[in-house]
Amino acid sequence: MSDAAREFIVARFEDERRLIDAVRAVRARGLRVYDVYAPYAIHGLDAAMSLRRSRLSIATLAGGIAGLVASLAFEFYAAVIDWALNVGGKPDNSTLAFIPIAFELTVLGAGLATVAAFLSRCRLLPTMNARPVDAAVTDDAFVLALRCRQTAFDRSLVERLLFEHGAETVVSKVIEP
Amino acid sequence: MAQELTFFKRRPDAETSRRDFLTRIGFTLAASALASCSRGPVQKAIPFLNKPEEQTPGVANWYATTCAGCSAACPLLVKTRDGRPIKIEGNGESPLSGGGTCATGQATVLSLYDPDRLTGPMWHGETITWDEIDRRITERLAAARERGVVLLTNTIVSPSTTALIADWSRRFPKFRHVSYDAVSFSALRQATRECFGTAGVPHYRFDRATTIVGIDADFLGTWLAPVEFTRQHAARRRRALSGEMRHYQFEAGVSLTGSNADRRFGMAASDHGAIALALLRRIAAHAGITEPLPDVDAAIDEHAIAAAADDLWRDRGQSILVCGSNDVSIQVIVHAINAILGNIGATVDVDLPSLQKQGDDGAVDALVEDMNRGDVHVLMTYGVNPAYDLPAGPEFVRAMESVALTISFADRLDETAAHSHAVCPDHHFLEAWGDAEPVKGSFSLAQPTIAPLFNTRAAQESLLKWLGESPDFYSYVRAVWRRELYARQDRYHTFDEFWDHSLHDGVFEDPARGYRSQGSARLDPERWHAAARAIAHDHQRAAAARMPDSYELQLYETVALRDGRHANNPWLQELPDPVTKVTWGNYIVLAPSAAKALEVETGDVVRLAVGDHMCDLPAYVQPGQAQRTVSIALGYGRDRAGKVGNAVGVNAFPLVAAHGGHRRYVRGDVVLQRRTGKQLPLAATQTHHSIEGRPIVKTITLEELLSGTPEVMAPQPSLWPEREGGEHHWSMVIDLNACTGCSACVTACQAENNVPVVGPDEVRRGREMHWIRIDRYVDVAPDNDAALDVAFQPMMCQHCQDAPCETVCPVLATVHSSDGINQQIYNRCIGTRYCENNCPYKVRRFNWFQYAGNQEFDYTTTDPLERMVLNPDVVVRSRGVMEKCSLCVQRIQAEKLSAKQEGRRLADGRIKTACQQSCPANAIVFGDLNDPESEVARLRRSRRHFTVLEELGTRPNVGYLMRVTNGEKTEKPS
Amino acid sequence: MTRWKLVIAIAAITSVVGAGVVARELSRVGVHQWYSPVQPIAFSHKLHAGDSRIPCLYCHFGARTSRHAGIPPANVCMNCHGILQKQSAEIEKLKELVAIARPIAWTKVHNLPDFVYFNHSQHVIAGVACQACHGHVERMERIEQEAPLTMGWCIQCHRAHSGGANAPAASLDCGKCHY
Amino acid sequence: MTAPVVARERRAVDFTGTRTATPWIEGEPTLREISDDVIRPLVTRPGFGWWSCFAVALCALLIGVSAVAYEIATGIGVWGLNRTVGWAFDITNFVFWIGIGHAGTLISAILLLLRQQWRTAISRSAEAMTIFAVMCAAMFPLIHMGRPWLAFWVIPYPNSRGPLWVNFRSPLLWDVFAINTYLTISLVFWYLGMIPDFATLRDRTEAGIRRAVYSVLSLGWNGSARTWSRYETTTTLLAGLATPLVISVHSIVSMDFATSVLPGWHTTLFPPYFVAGAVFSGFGMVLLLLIIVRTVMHLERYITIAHLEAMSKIMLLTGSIVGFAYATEFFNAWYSHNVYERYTFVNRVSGPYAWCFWTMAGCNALAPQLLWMRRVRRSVPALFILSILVNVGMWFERFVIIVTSLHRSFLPSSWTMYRPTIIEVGTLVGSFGLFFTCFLLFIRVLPMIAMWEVKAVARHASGAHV
Repeated sequence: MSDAAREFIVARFEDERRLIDAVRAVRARGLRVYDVYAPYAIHGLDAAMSLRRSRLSIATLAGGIAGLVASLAFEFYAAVIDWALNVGGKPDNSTLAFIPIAFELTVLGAGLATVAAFLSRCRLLPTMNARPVDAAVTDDAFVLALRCRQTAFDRSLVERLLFEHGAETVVSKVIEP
Repeated sequence: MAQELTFFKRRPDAETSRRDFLTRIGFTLAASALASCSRGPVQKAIPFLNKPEEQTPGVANWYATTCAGCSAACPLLVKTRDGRPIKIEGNGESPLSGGGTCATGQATVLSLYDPDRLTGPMWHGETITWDEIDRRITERLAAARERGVVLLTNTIVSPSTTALIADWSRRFPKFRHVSYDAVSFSALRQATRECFGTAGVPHYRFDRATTIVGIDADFLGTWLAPVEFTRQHAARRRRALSGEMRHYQFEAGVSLTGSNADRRFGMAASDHGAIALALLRRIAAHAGITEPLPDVDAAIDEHAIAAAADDLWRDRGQSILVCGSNDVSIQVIVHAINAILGNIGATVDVDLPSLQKQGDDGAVDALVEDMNRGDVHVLMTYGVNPAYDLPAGPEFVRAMESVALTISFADRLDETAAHSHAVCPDHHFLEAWGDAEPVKGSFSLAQPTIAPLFNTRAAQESLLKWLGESPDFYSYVRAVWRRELYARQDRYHTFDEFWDHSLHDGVFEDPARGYRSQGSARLDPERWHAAARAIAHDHQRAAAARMPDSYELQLYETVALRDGRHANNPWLQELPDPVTKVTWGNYIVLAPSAAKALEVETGDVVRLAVGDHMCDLPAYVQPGQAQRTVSIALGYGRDRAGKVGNAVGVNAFPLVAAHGGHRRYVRGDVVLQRRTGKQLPLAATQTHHSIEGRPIVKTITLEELLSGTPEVMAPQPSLWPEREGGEHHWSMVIDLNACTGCSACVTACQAENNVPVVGPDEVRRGREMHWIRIDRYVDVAPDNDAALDVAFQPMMCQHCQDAPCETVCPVLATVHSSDGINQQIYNRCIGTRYCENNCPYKVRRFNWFQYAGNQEFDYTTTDPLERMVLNPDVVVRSRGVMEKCSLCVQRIQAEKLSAKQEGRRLADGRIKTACQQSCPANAIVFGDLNDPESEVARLRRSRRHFTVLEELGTRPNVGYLMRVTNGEKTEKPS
Repeated sequence: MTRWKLVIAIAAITSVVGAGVVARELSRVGVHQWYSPVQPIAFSHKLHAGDSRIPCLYCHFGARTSRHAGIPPANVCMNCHGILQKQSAEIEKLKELVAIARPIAWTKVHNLPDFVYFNHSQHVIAGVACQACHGHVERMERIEQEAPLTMGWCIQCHRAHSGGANAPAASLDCGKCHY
Repeated sequence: MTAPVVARERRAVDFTGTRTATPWIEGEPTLREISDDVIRPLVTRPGFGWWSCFAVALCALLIGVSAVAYEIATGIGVWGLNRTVGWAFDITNFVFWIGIGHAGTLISAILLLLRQQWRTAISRSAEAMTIFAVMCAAMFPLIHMGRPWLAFWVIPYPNSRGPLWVNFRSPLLWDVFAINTYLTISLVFWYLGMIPDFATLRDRTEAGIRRAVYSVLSLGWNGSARTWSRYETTTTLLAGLATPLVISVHSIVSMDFATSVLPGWHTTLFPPYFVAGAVFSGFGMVLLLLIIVRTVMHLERYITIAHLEAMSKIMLLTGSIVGFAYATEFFNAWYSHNVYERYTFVNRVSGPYAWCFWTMAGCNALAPQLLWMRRVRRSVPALFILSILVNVGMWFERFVIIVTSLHRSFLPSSWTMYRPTIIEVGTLVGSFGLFFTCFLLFIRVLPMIAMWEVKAVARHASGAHV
């Protein structure tokens, strides 16, 4: 990928309010926001960037069902099919007594599935060389990144636009994908 | 930053150290892996060189022999495995014991493996060879030929030994045989001789009595022949269910017999005579005898006396009066009453008397004088321990110094042997030949069940040897039997045939034996008038001598330790006393009122002073104990019994008094005083004795039973669908009306199932391991604290069909078998104790420590010798696992297998659990519910049947038959 | 990123495989299949039980009546070797030991833990062939433990014979072997 | 390779002027100040206060370690248990610690779902407390076994015994699964919450070992809005899972008793009653910890009186529920007309362990009623004492339930007394040692306040958010 392709306009804000304004303005200009970086989850930003609602809950459901079915099936197999022992005169298939464990494993499955899905979807993996667009975004900076190479992109116009909406600094930067 | 860098730089060794840390880890892992995979020690298997004919490894052999635990000499069957006796059972062939045993008898097998036994003869404390010691002794005997040679023994019930002693008196002109019993019956003996001219004490037949009156005679616990009497009593009770039978007990302390009486009355220990006289007066009146009787003023319950006397009279000829006093006059009165009632020959047999308790107290006192005078040159002590169990023990030891040669046959260096010149250790009875005639005309044989473990020799063989004859008691016994008994029977035509059968059966009944009734055995009124006057006189003297703040002391035997000769037996030391449930040691029993007066509670130390003799004992507060009487158990306080028995409790024999040449176990001149602040906590297995009004032990009155109420309980509905069972459905029923609480089953179970002994400290912590315990509930009438309602309930795993313990075990270590047994799998158990918590009956026992082979618990399984008693068919449990009654599953398996081997159907009654087999009252029945004809199925249908806590829906397979109370015992619990 | 994925993948695989191996090894702790120690006398079951067809129970008579099959006492050996002319170094060993009346200390091959009650006669009656547990003894020069003798191994046979209506049914109750 | 920056004169806009004071953070820290305050403990040397606490905790831990070592080497017999009382200190401590754990989950999960902003400052340490408490709790079922080295038998793994599985009907087995699930989910939740803070730490640390560690832990977090949005979904989902989980865990623990046959144990009231009690004791412990921490670590501006008051209100509620449960138990016993039930409760109030019962009733049911008074709710010393009382009381509650029910159950013949030995006391002390050692290390090496959450709250509250 050529440098041009990886070149971005990176605007830094001090305040989430201005950031959101900027996002709105930029998108109004028909420009695509590459990404926004912030020290915490900014409410209303999703709307401004019109991000789709996450589908992680599907993973949760799947994990839960898997845990439930697997545990119930195993308990039934062990206690009824494989070796039915007379325990306190109870019937081999004491389903009621099997429920607590099934429930716990349901929760376990759902929880782990959710987290696994989240990590993989966001490509969060142990890494030594994390390269945040700006070291301050995890502290107190709010950053908006625009890809330079896109239709209707005019550097000077964009810079002005950003400054108008309260950007502190606007730099052009190469971001490794 | 700099910090981080230096963190690396400054420690060049970091890497290396880390590396060899890793290597070490790796090594340990590898090592442990290797260790776990290696097959441990190689096991060797060493077969016989030449296999003995009768012995197959792993198959049990049974031998009939005779118990030497006490003078009752019960016939036994001994189970040996691979040549080792491991279990003792009663011999069902016996007309006396009927297959029952007592706790003592059950425990004798452990004494065989007692590591404190002497391993060979000793001379002045040095080990020596038999030849050498024989040489020295024969020399000295020859020297003493014309002088006094004395053999001091306890009662000899063996005809052969008696014959041998006769040989001695023929050989040595001045030979004397003196016998005494640690707990003496000499007064009863003398009274019997005076009244009926019989030598011996009467042979009582409680099974023929409709009214039984006991005065301080604990005939179900320790008096004379408890096993036989328990059998009789239970048999009579069983018959009585369809009729009238009543047992009155007058007693000072609370005894096992009193606890089982229909009506129990308290009395001062000194009132034996007064009560006997009062009974006589009323019965004489009934009988129309007019001569006036002297009066004694004693605070006795006239109504009780009247009731008892009237019942005795109503059932004359089938009633019985026994008294535990060792006072001739009182026993004469008792005989007189029985004679007037025409019980002599019916329930009291004086023609074929009991040959137990032939001891003569006067003779011993005389002997001590002779010894001091120097008239005794050789003294042999056999089966007695005078230094310990004579009241004048120290005097006796001093007297021994003036005897040229003292020989002891003791099996250990006991109190007497320690002061003897020569000790010629006797065999344990399981190693020796012998015979017995406890009751005239009923004989039994004793045969060795194992080759002598040590370099010991039967006392009889020593005696033979010193007579210059061949030391072969086997042939001697044979000879005696050929001479005495072979002629009396005509069943077998050769002696060998006769001998083999007798040896096989273990018992021989003289066919000529049989009760020649002499119902009209009247005795001369003048005799009992004299006795009455004597009693009145004594009573006045005693009353005059009594100090205001003094108490009466009553000395008694405990079911476990009896006269103390078995003090080194850990099974007996840890056997809870049936009445107090206390183990490991004796104590002073106080009435609640006395305790209040002394401001003591159970466990506080009380100092007891008799003249200048003092001893400190923990108090035990006992409802039902007579107000002014305190009781102390004999048989404790040994100091040369061995590692287990030494210094347990206090020796009470020095407190025994003497009167008219007879020992007296009651005295009135005792002063008590509280030792402030001192405590000796008792090791009791049960500390709460009230049943709290809970329907646990169910009781039904005879009226209710006969009138057909209550109806049979409908079985509780179960939440769960019934699981289909297997081929059998094992079940047990225990008859609470027959059970006397004698605790033989407890020891039997301990022997059968390798139950560990844990010692006093653990018992104090509530950690005894017995699989079967006997719960004892006592409730006291509000008005009269002598009228106890005592209930015994053997309690072991109830083997519930719907067992709460099984559901909660996380690892399936306790599950239900197809044939109804609640199984405990030790090797699967991880020890969460959840089952124990969830068991409503609290019958599960946890191995809090590693008991087997642990020096901390040096009782039964530490010494390799002791381990020989272990039952190889039952695993020895390790630390951290739960255990409990298995219904003797090993016996069930064995019987099922032998039935299979012999291709026959498993008959009902073939399987006997250890507790069931030992029970002298036959209170326990085990069997298969799938067989509707089986005894247990029949009892389960009985109107008296109930299961404990059935409202919980645990559906126990162990059931109980209700107690039947008889007589106006309205003051019932709840 | 990809490098990390690789690392993680490898880590995951190795841990799974490692766990499997460890579990497998641990499950064999105390299992001594194929144990075949050298015996004081090189007794050949192949020769006796195989070639000369001596029935197992002739020497191991205990199995008929006792929980222990038992190793035959020397006099049983001598029943034949007292008469037979055939000599060998091993037979010499036997005869010497008998001469000096010293029993032979064989090394036990088939060992069960103490907490298991096993009864030979029970299985002999039920008609279980000796080979079912001891393997093809008649082909072994030196005796060898062919079966794992684990509980699972016992159970699979008991399961197979538990339903028997006419044949003696093998019990699956824990208390059948553990008490 | 940054392109030449086009510098422009910065617009003079004053954000700070618009801030308004919030109840949940005192003073008006900027985002950077928040980071500084939270990170300070991680980079500065610990003070005397911390060291002394740590020393004490470590000693306690050592006592516990030696007590447990001795017990495992010798046998459970070194405890005071007997044939009738099979559980006492061990399971009391187990239930006690599990209960403590619950407040953490409640704060981090349930209050999250309820959008309670005040939780942000305390959630991190509350979750840490949960994890350490569950660790302490999990220790007791292990060491209370007669043969702990075989504990792995409770896991249904394929084995050479048939295979022989486990008894899924046993509440003890339910515990195994409940506790492990609870521990796992709590750990995951905890770690997930720390990822953004690890990123912050990473970006504030120069290259080096620390930075390496932080960047590995932060999983390359770059604060992207997309990640943030999914992140919020995930935490919400996990919170949704943790809420029923936390309730199930203590319900299952209560079933150890409720499913038994013992009078005093066998009651359907237990699950809700235990959950309420758990939350109650948990908040007691959080309060205790935070009162200590905020003073020792100088975090008063983040952990404010308002926080303490909010928690004390929850204590008041749950404490009253617990008190009501006690009353209900007695009513049932009386109403059941069952001789065994009735005796058990009479024995509780008047038997040999009556003093334990009254301690429990006083600390749990009566003492919290003081919290009706605002003055008490806002007075740190009062809350400090109350939180200690609550923990004592809740420990005794479990002791009373377990021991008084066991020592006098159905058959009077087996009634006994239980007396703890020094070893058992040592083990209890040790569990506290373990807990506080872990917690003290935690506040030194990990950000004990969720920076990103506090920042969000700070900004939202500042009205900067439209």
